[in-house]
Amino acid sequence: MAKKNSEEQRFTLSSSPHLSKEDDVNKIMNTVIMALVPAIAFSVYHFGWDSLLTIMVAAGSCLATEYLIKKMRKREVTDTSSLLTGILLAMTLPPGLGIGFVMLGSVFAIAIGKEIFGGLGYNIFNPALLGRAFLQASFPVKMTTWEAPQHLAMDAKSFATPLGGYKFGESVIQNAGDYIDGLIMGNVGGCIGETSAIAIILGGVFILVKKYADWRIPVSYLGTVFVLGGIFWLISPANYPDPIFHLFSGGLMIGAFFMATDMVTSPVTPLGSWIFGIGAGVIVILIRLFGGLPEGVMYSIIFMNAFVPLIDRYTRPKYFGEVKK
Amino acid sequence: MQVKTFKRGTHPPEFKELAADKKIEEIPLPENVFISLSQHIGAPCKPIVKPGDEVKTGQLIAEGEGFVTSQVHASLSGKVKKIDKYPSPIGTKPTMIQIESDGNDEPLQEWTEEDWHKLSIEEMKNRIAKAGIVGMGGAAFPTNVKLSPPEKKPIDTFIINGCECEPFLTADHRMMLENSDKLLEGTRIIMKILGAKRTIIGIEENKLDAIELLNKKTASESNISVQPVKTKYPQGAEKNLIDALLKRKVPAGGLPMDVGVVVNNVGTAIAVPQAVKTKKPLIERVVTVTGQGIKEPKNLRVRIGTPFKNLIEYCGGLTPDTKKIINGGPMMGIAQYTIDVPVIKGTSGVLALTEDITQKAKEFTCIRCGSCVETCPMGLVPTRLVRLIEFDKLNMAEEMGTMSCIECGSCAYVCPSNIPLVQRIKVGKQLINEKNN
Amino acid sequence: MAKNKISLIKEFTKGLWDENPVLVMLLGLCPTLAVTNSAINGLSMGLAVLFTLTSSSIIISTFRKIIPDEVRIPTFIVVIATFVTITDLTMAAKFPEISKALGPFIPLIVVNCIILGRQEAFSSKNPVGRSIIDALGMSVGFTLTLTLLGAIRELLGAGTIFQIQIMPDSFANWMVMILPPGAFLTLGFMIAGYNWINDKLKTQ
Amino acid sequence: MNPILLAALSMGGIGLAFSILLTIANKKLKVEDDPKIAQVEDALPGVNCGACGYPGCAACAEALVKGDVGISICPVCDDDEREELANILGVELGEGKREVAVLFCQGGNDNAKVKADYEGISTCLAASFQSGGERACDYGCIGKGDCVSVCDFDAIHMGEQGLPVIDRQKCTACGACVEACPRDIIELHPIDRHVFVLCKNEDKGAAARKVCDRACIACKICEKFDDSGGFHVDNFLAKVDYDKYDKDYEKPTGKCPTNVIQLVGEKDEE
Amino acid sequence: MELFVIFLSAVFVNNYVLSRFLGICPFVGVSKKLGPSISMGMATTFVMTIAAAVSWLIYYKILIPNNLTFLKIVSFILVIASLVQFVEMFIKKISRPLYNALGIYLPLITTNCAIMGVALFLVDMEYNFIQSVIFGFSAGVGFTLAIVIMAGIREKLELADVPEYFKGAPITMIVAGCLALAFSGFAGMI
Repeated sequence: MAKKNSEEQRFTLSSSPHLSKEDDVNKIMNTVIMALVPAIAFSVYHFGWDSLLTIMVAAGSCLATEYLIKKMRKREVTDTSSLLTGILLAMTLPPGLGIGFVMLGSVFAIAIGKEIFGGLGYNIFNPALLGRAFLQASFPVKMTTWEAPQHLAMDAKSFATPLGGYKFGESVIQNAGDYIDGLIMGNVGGCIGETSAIAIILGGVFILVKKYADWRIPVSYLGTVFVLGGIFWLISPANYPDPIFHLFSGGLMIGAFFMATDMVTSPVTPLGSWIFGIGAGVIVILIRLFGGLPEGVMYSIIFMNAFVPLIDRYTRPKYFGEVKK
Repeated sequence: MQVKTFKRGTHPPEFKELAADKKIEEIPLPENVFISLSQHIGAPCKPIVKPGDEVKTGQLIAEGEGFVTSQVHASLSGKVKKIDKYPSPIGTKPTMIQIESDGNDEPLQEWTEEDWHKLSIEEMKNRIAKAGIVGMGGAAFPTNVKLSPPEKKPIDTFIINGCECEPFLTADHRMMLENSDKLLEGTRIIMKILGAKRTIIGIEENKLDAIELLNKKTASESNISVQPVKTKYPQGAEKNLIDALLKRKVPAGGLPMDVGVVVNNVGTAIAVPQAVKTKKPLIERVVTVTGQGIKEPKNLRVRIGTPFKNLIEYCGGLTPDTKKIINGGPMMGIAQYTIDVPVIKGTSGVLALTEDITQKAKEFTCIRCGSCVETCPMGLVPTRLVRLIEFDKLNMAEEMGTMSCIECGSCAYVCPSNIPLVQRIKVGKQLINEKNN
Repeated sequence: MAKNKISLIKEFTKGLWDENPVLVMLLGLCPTLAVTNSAINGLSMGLAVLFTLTSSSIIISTFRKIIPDEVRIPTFIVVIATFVTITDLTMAAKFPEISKALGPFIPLIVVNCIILGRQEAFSSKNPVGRSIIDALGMSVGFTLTLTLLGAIRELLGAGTIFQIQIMPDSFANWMVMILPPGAFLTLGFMIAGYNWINDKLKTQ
Repeated sequence: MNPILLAALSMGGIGLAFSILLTIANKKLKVEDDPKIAQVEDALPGVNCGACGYPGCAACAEALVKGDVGISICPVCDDDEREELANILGVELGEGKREVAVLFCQGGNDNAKVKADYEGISTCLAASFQSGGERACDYGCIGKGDCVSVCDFDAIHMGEQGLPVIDRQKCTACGACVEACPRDIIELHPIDRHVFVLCKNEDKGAAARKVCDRACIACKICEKFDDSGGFHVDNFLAKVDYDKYDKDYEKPTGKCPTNVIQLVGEKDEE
Repeated sequence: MELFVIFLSAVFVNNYVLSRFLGICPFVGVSKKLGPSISMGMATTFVMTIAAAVSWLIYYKILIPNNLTFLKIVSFILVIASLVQFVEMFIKKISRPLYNALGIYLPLITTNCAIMGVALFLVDMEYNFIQSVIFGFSAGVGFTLAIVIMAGIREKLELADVPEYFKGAPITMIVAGCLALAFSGFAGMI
């Protein structure tokens, strides 16, 4: 068929536009992975090489699961999104969780969280968080046993996180200095990738600047938590923690910058992004202050993920010159 | 001066430097011209000559019936060789009249100038119609029809569209610089015909020299103003330009006249004075021949019906890695499979794009990044429209405004998943039309 | 009637596979999901349905000719409700533990679509014997499905089947399986599995 | 009081109260419906299971009567009930001469000339907006298989030549492919018709020859050969007049220089 | 406040569909399209509220005084069936548009265990009259929430590349499972 005449050039027929921006899905995924490097680096410093192992196991299992399922469906793996899913999942796991659990969570995240809906782009829920929610529901004790950071020479097998401390009445944070060193720098207990707010913000701002994440979501999400948390704190400072504590503790930062902004599972419309962020913020505060669990970031995001189809539907912008019926 | 613009949109690389400084050149007369009988929106014209007839430059060779139609004239003198179907740059195969040049370019008559101020409005409209002037921005809507809005829709503002937002193209830019007097004269004529109170010339900021020049020339006329607009694609889309300049929204499915506005392209306005003053018909236009595949990009004044091949040869020919030949700009232009297609009245540019520029990357599934939503100048949700069309949910797709798509290509340009959004929507529009008929 | 040509065996087995009430017709999903956190609960629920369905089928098909058409649905409901009450009270008396585990889902059998559906679609039009076979087929299909569902959930969620330890001690129980999400997920996979097997059978 | 008596009394009381209420309500609040809907509703199982996707049998009945859905929508119905439904709805399978789809193009990969590369959505409709995609002929098959994807009966496959192949046994003459083809080169013909001019090119001979080896070049040999007037060339394209053409269908084939006159199907097909 | 707790509990913490498994049939059957699912939710909420009130009256004013609690199943189902039929006729009479929006869903509710479940639960929980009505209402809201979310998701999944064997009921179940996971975050809130 391809007989190219030397005299007559053969041209290509295609639809307009004939230019395209140099962006593609893999570039986006890889940039987000790059943006996670500071947080990963901190976790290695903080929890030791085990955390890197956890990340690699999760990423590896995710890739393998995706590959197997795609092969079963006779499709090809075209993108690196499952690698990102694996890393994000690992970031939300407590240090020292057994390898088996990590693998199970990864398989669930990819198989049920993503592939069953048709793969990248079709999933309803954030796969990494769904994997974590599965682990949390299956192994509640394991998932809330916090290993002490390695460089804080502590002998405690179970080490309270700041939020856990608040919930169960043994405060970890006592004075203002702890805020800087503990919450913002990350010298506290918690999941592998969530402790250091500064490292996460560094990467988060990077993807926001690159426009690979919708800035409206972290702004509205964090803003809602701050304002709502602040209101409760003003009502009763004795019972409720202050808004700064809310912002920098737990998984809020990584959730706001890397989980809630997942393009596939967040609204496509600008107004929808605001609603999504505000809704998630409200739920975080509700669970943290009144729920049975110390942390609600994960649930707030997957709960709002479920609303995304409805949000998208009802926040469709009015198209140019649309006449209301 | 304050720079105006519309909501959303994108900014593809301009590539205007290739031809922006090249003065408009005349090219030698071609041996043959192929004059399409479907150069305008509306029913094709009927030929009134037959093979073997001798024709003069500017002679009427085909005319249309009905209201929305246009006349077609011989663009050079010679013999009618054939009347047959040939490929046209808009992707169809309409009937064309092939004229073999006799090399003399003998005009039908002496084109003597008259003072247009003495003419009645009806006479001026009539002359524009007789000259076969159509919108030269690409849509090729007969200009006389555009200048005859119904009485209950009075026009208060006339807009000259000097945005030329398509990358690569520089024809309008050059015309504004080199033919500014004609442009302003045309503007005054059209204002008189429309009875419009004012004219705004909207020019993108990247054509500063044109803005300055026209500003200087219109300084004494209070009813003509030059308004710089932001360099953003698709600034030159009619509805978006009206929105940017006047903050008026043309209703979906409506026309600019619904909000009291008429918009004309620079080239159209420049063509008007000649037709009105001398009755000389439209037989040539300015075309930008550019792109990485063209050895020496240029702006050319060519006779209607000249094959692309002649233009390309005049510009030094194609580089071997040329992959696409495009009629128009890269965002909305139509890809050609042959360079034998002739220039028609709506041809604003001939692009030769090379492999590396048009390389289509692999298609991924939509990751719902929302880029298309943030870009669509019409406020649509392209990704959703495309899914709905793909799954044959045409009613819902129509409800969400598919028919308002102007096919500007912004969504497909920004899509990181490289989904051919525009092509899918074009298919969807076709299916919706079929469904509704 | 064309139906007479179908053998009694076919009448029985259709409830097990071709017209399985849970996997194909998606009937009676509420108890299916709610009580199957262990195999024994699934089995008990199935047996309760079996008893109710069979007895009400007998009554209704016996009296099918004298029940006026206008009030047939209310009549069916009263008959079913009566048997459900009997089942409920019996279970509460004899198997208090299971009765407690099944909670309100025993009384809720009364609104189970399977039972009313079979009365309407079958017992009210067919002789007693055939109705019994049909009812048995349906309820056995229901019971087996529920037991299997319960067994899977119990195995993964508690490491046991019928409270017999199956999984090695090192196995960490997936708590989620005996919680609501596990019920939905397992049933989803069971229906998908059914579709898959059915497709394979058909293409052979 | 005797508990059994009491139970019976209270149940009876409740029952009585509600049935009186309902009887009155039925009289006072009666609204006339399309009797057909009621009939269909009666024929449906009435379990309101919702398996059909409609919120209950009444809604399903309405949809059935309106003709929105087919009888097979109800998964609970048995064959008898379906038959009853069919009777009420008056759905019958009309018996007529069986037709099958025929493709009027032989411009496959070996025969059709290629004019350009095509990039974009791989459907005929989309390609038809881009000057018709790769193949040079403006009348022939685009080869992206829109007809294949619309066929619900698995009767069309894309052949090795990049041309659709129609399975005459499986074809039900539903016409979906005829609708889908942007070039209108699929037509329905009675199954006992076998002689066809498999080309739709209306260009002059030279132009047609340039785009395809198997194009009708309007040479009129078929006209001369078949003296019964079964063939005539019109608008540079040969056509068969099935009224005049005698059924001796092997006659003209093999004489056509570009082999566009072809036999399709077997003589002894039903 | 106590009533508010009942409301929150029935809507989020012990969502009627996602954690109590009531009303699964319509949840699966009528959640294909958003419009009908909203109507279904409203109809269910309406009937549930009334049914809760009537069942409470029957149970505490007729059955308990006469020591006939063993008749609760029979009497509840009778009451609900008649009630639904009555409401259906009533709506059909007073407003045809409302009937088209809500009424056609009513027959489906008769055999809906959600309604019966409300009656049985309020007896189990020993709610007083006001609490029962609020409970009935909030259970309906919980049902509506679940079915509307589900419909939104299913409409979206219709345009997705779901594996062949998972299309339809299986994927619906799995989405429901995921929703149940999401709702489990509210555990312990009340």
